[in-house]
Amino acid sequence: MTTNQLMFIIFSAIIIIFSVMTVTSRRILRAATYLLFVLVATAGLYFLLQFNFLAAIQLTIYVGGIVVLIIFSILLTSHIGDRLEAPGWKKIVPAILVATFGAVITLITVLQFDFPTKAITGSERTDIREIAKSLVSTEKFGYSLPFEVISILLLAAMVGAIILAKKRED
Amino acid sequence: MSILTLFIIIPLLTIVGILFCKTDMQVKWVSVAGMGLQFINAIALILLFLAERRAGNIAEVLFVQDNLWYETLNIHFHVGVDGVSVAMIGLTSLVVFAGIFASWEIKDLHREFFTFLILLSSGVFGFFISLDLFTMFLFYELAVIPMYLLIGIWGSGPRHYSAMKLTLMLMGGSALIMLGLIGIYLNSAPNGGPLTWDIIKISKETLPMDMQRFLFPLLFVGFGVLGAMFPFHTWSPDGHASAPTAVSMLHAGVLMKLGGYGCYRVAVFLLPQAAHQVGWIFLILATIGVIYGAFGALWQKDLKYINAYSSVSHCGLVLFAILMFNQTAMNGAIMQMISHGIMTALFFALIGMIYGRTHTRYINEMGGLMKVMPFLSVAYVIAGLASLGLPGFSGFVAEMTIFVGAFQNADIFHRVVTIIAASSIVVTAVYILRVVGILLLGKIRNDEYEQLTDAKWYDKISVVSLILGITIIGVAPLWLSDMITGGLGPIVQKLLAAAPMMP
Amino acid sequence: MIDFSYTAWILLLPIFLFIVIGLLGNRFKPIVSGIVGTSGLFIIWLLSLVTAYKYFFVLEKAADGSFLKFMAFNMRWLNLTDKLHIDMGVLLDPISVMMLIVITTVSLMVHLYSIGYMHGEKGFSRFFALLSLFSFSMLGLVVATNIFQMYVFWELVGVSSYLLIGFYYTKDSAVAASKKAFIVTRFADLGFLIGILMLSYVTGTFDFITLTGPDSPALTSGQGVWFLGLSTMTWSMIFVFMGGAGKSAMFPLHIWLPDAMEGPTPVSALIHAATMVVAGVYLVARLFPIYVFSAPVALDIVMWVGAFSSIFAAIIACTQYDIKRVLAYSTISQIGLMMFGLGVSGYGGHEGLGYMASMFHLFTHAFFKALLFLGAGAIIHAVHSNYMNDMGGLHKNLPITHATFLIACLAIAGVPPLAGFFSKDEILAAGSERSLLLYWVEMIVSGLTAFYMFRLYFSIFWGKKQEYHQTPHEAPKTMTIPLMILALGALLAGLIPFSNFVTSDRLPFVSHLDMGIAIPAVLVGLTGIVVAAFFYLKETDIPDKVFKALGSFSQAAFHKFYIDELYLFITKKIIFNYISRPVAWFDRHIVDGAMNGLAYITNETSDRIKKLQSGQLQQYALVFISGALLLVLLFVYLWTS
Amino acid sequence: MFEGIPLHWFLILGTIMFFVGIYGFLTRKNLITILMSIELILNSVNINFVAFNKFLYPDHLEGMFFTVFIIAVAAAETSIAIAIIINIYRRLVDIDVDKMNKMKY
Repeated sequence: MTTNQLMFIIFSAIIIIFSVMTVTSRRILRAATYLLFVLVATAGLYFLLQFNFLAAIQLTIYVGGIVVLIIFSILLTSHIGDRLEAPGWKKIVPAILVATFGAVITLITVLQFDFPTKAITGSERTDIREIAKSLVSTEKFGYSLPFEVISILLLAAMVGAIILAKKRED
Repeated sequence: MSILTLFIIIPLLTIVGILFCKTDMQVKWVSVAGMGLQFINAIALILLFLAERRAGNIAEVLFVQDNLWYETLNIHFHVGVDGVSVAMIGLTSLVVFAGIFASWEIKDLHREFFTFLILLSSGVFGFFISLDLFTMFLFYELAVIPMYLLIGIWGSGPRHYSAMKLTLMLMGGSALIMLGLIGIYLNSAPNGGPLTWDIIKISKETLPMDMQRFLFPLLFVGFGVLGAMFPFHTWSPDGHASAPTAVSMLHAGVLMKLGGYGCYRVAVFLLPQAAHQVGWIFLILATIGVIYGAFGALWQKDLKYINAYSSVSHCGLVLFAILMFNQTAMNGAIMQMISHGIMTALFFALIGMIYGRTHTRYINEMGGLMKVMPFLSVAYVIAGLASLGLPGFSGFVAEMTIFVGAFQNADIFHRVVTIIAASSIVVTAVYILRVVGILLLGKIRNDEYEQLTDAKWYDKISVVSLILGITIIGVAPLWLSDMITGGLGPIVQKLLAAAPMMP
Repeated sequence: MIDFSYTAWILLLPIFLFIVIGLLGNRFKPIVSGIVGTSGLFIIWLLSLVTAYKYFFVLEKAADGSFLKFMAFNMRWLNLTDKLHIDMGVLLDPISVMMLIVITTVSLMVHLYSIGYMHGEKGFSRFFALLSLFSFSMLGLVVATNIFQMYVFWELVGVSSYLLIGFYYTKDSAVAASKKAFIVTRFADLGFLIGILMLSYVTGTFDFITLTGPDSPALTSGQGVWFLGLSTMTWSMIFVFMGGAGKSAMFPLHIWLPDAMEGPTPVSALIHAATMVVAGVYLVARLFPIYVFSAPVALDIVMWVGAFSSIFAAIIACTQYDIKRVLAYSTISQIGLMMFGLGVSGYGGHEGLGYMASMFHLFTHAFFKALLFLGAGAIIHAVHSNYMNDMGGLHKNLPITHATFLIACLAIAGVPPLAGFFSKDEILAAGSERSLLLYWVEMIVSGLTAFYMFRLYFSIFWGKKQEYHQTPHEAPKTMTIPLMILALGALLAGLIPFSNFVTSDRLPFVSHLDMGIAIPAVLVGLTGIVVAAFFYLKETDIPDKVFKALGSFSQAAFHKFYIDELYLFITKKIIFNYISRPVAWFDRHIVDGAMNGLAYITNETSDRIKKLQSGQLQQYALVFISGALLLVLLFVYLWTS
Repeated sequence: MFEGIPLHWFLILGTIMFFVGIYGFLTRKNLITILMSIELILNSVNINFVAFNKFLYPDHLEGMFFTVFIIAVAAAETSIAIAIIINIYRRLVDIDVDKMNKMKY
C-alpha cells in the first residue's frame, strides 16, 4: 500500500464517518462541526489530486464561508444544547431503503463500467495563471460566459439575501 | 361585404355602445336599438332572400362571403345562408329582441348583463351563418360560455350548481363535437387535395365509411346534449329554473336550437351513410325523449320545470324528425325548432313576469291569476294552446309536418315510433291544461295577489312580438315551409344517395 | 256555373268578428259586442241561406241529375310532401250546405238568446268573441275541402269548446269540466290524426273529392290485410271514427259531454247539442263512400257503437236530476241514433236510406235539441237551479217557454207530424232492413227517449208546486224570440222532403213513410209519454218505488255506470301515479343522478389525488428520488433491448 | 502524487457520500441540517467531477471549473437559503420542515 493509498483511505474514512455523523447527530452545532471536518477532508482529497487552487477555494469558501454562515444561522435559530427531535421510523426506514438501493445501483453501475483512464503523467500541478487565463478566455476551453453568469447569479443572490433578511416595515 | 357579416358586427357595435353608456337606462336603450336593428336586419335578410329565390337564384347558399383567416389549418371566415339558416336567423333575432324587453327589470349590473346577453346572441348568429366548421364551432363556444356567467351571476335558486352543471354538460358535448369536427377535417379530402373545413365542399364528398361510423355518434351526441336529447337533458330543467328570464328565453328559444341545427347541418348532412346506419339508435332515444319529457312535465310543480320538460319533449321531436331522413319530416323539424323557439321563449318570458309579481313559481301556491293579470294570463293560455299544437299557431304546422313526414317511412319500426311520438300531443294537452287550470283559472288562493298588477309596456312589447311570431307562422306557413324546403334540397339528395348503402 | 267564391266570406267574417270583439270588446259597452256579434252572424246566416238557395235550386245539376260536389274556393296552405298538401277552402255539396244552414241558424238564435241570457255577466264581450271563434271553426269544419283542413278546424272547435265550457273560469267545476272535455276529445283526435296519416299515406291525398269520388284511390289501395286481419284502410277508418266518436261523445268517449254542461247554457245549446257534437256524424258522412266500399267492418263498428251509445245514454238519462245532464245524455243517445243510421246504410238510392235519415235526423235534432237547451236555459234563468227537484208547476209562470219546450219534447219523442217523427222513422226503417235486434234496441231507445223527456217536462212544468224565493217570470224578448223561431223549426223541419236534397250519392230519391214501422214507433213513443205522465204528472212515489225495484241496475245507471270512476282510476291512479310520477323520479334520481354521480366521482377522485400534494418536502423528495432510481433501474438494467 | 489510487475509489467515495446526503435530506427535520445534507451531496458531486477530470481528461480543466462553479452556486444557494430560513424562523419561531406545508394543494 502506497502512501497515496493510505492518505486516500484516511481522508475517505474521515469523510464517510463524519458525513454519517453529520446526518445523524442530534446536536445541531456538532453536526455543523462534523460537516466542517468532511469539507476539510475533501480539500485534502483535492490536494491529493493536485488541484491546489481548488483545495484552497474549498477551504476558504466552504469552510471559511459557508460553514461559518451555517453556524451563525444555527446560533440565530436554535439554542445551544438543544437536542434535535429524533426522526421517526416512518422516515428512517424509507430513507435508508432508498439510500441503500440507490447506492447499490450506482455502485454496481460504476464498478461495472470500464473507464478509459488516461496514463497519468506524474505530478502536473495546475498553474494558477493558466486557470485565470482560461477563466476569462473566450476561446475554446474558455470559461468567460459561465464566469459572467455566475457573477450575475452571485449578485442576484446577494440582493435576494438582503431583501429576504431585511426586516419588514410593518 | 355580405349582409350576413352585419349580424356579427351589429351585436359587437352594440356591446361597444353599452360600454360607453353612463346610466342603466342608456344601457337598455342602446341594447334595444342594437337588437331592434338586428331584427330589422333579419327581416331584410328574409325579404332579400325570398326575392333572390324568386328571381331564380338557385345557388345552394346565398350572400356568401369567404375570407381566409388562418392559412395553416385552412380556416376561413365563410358565411352564407340557405332557407334553413335564414329561418333560424329570423327566430333568433325575434327572441333576442323580445328577450331585451323581458329583462327590463333585471336587478343589478345592467351593463354586464346586456353585454353578455348580446355577446351570446352574436355567437348564435355566427353559428347559423357559418359555413366553415371551425368558425362555426368558435361561435358555438361563444354562445355557450356566457351562459355560465349569466346564470351564475343573475340567476336565482341554486344558481351556482345549475350554472356549473349546465356549463359542464354542454362543455362535455363541445368536447365530443370538437373531436368530431377535427375528425371530419382530417378526412375532408378522401380523394386527395387540401383538407378543408368548408361544409359545402365536404358535403360534395363521401367520407370513409368507418370514419363516418365513428364520427356520427360523436357529433350527434355532442350536439344532442345541447338539443336536450334523452338522457343528456338534465341540465335543462335545473339550468332553466335558475336562469334569469331573458336567459331562459334565449337558452330554450335559441341555444337549444343550435343542437338541433348542428345535428342536421353537420352530423346528418356530412355523414349521411352513418346516419342511415346508426340513426335508429338515436331515433329510439329521441322518441323516448318526446314521450318522457311530456310525462315528466306532468308531475312537476315548478313552472319552469314544467316548461323545461316540455322543451325536452318538443326538442326531442326535432331530433326525431331529423332522423326520419325525408324532406317533409326535416322541414317539420326546422319548423318545430322555430315554433318551439318562439313558443318557449314566450313561456319563459311569461313565467318570468309572473314570478316577478308573485315571487313564487310553484303552481300550487298560485291560482286565479286570470282575474288579476288578464293580459299575462291570456298570453299564457295562448302560449299553452300553441304548445299543445292548436291550429292557427306554429306548433300545429310543425308537428303535423313532422308526423306526415314520419309516416312516409313505411316500415313497422318507424310506424311504431311515430305513433308513440304522436301520442305525446295528448300528454302535452294534459299538462298544459293542468297548469292553465291551476295557475290561471279557479279562485285566487292568496289574498295578497289581489293587489298584483298586469303587464307593463315593456312586458307587452316582448309578449306581443312573440305571439305575433307564432301566429303569423301558424296562419300562413306556406312561405316559411317553402323557404325551408328549398334549403333542404341538398341534404335530402345526399340522404337519398346514401340510402341504398343501408344494410 | 254560378260563382260561389263569395262563400269564403262565410269563413272570414266570423274570424274577423272574433278578432275585433276579442281585441276591442273591452273598450266599449258590453252590449256593443253582443250587437256586433249578432249582426255579423246575421249576415253570415243570410249568406248561407243564399248559398243554400242557389245550390239547391239555381245551380244546374250534373249529367245524371245529382247535386254537384265542388270547391267554391281553395288555396294552398301548406306543402307537405310531393303529393300531400293542406289546402284551405270551401267545399260545397248537399251535406255541407245543409250544415251551413244548421250551424248559422242555431248560432244566430244562440247569439240572439245570449244577449238576454248573458246580460250583466262579467266577460260578456269575451263570450261573444268566443262564440264567433266557434262559429268560424265549425263553419270551417263543415266546408273543409280536405280531411286535413277538417282536422285543423276540428281542433279549433275543440279549443273553442274548451274556452266556452270554462267560461266561468273561477268555478272549479267548470275548469275541471273544460279540461276533461278537451283532453278526452284530444285523445280521440290522436286517433283521428293517425287515421288521417294512414289514409293519406295509402291514398296519397287529403282531398275529399278525390277520396270519395268514383275513382277514389281508397277503393284500390290499402286493401291488403295489415293487422289483426283487417286491412290498412279499415284500420285508418276505425281510427278516423275514433276521432268522430270522441267529438260526438260516443261510448266510451262520452264522459266529457255531461260535464261540459258546466258551460253557459247557450253554449250547451250551440256546441254540445246542435253543432259540434254532430261533427263526428258529419265526419263519417263525409267519408261515407270509403266506409261503405273500402271499410265495411269500420262501418259495422260505427253501427254498433252508435246503437250501444244510444241505449246506454238513454238509460242513464232516465235517472238524472240535473236537467242539463238529462239533455246531455239525451244528446248522446240521439247522436248514437244518427251513427246507427249511418252504420246501417248502404250507398246509393234507397240503399242509402240510413244515410239520408241520419242527416235528416241531424238536421231536425239540431232544432229541437237547441230548443230544449235554450228552454232549459230560460228555466234555469228563472229559478236559478239546475235540478228538477227544485222545480215544478212552472207552466203558468213561463208560458212561452212551456209551449216551446213541449213542442221540442214532442218532436224528440217522435210524435207526428213534428220534426223528430220523420227523421227517426227513417232511421228505424233503415235499421229494420239491416238488423232486427238493433232495430228493436232502437225502438226501446225511442220509448225511453219519450219517457225521460216527458219525465223532465212533467217535473218541471207540472208536478208539485214549489216555493220559490222570487216568483219565476218569463225571460226577456231576446230569449223568447229564438225559442219561438226554433219551435217553428221543430214543428216544420220534418216536412221537408229531405231525400230530394241530401242523399248518399247526391241523387234525389223518393222515400215513403213505412207505416209498418211508423205506427209501432209512434205507439212506443206515446207509451213512454203516458208512463212519464203516470209517474210525474202528479207528485207520486211511484218513481222511487220503480227505482228501488230495479235495485243495483238503477243505482248503476244513476252513477252513469261508473264510467267516470273508471276513467278517473286510469288517469289519476295509473297515468299520474304509476307513470308520470315514476318518470319524474327516474329523471331526478337515475338520469340526473348519473350525471351528478359523474360529477361526484370526478370531485372525489380529485379530492383523493390532491391529498398526495401533502406539502411535505421530504415526502416529495422521497418520491422523486425513488422514481428517478426506478427509472434508472428500468432503463439501464431491465429494459435493455 | 496519486499513483496507485484507482478512479473507482473516488467514485465509491462519491456515491457513498451522495447517498448519505440523500439520507440526511430525507430524514432531518431541521431546515439547517437539511441544508447541510445538501452541502454533502454537492461535495460528493464535486469529488466526482474532480476525479473524472484528473483521470479521464488530465489535459483539460472542465471538471475543476465545474467544481468551482458549483462551489459558487452553493455559496449563493446557502446564503439565500439561510436568509429564507431566518425569515421563516421569524414568522413561525420554528424551522421544522414538516410544518412547512402551507402551500400544499
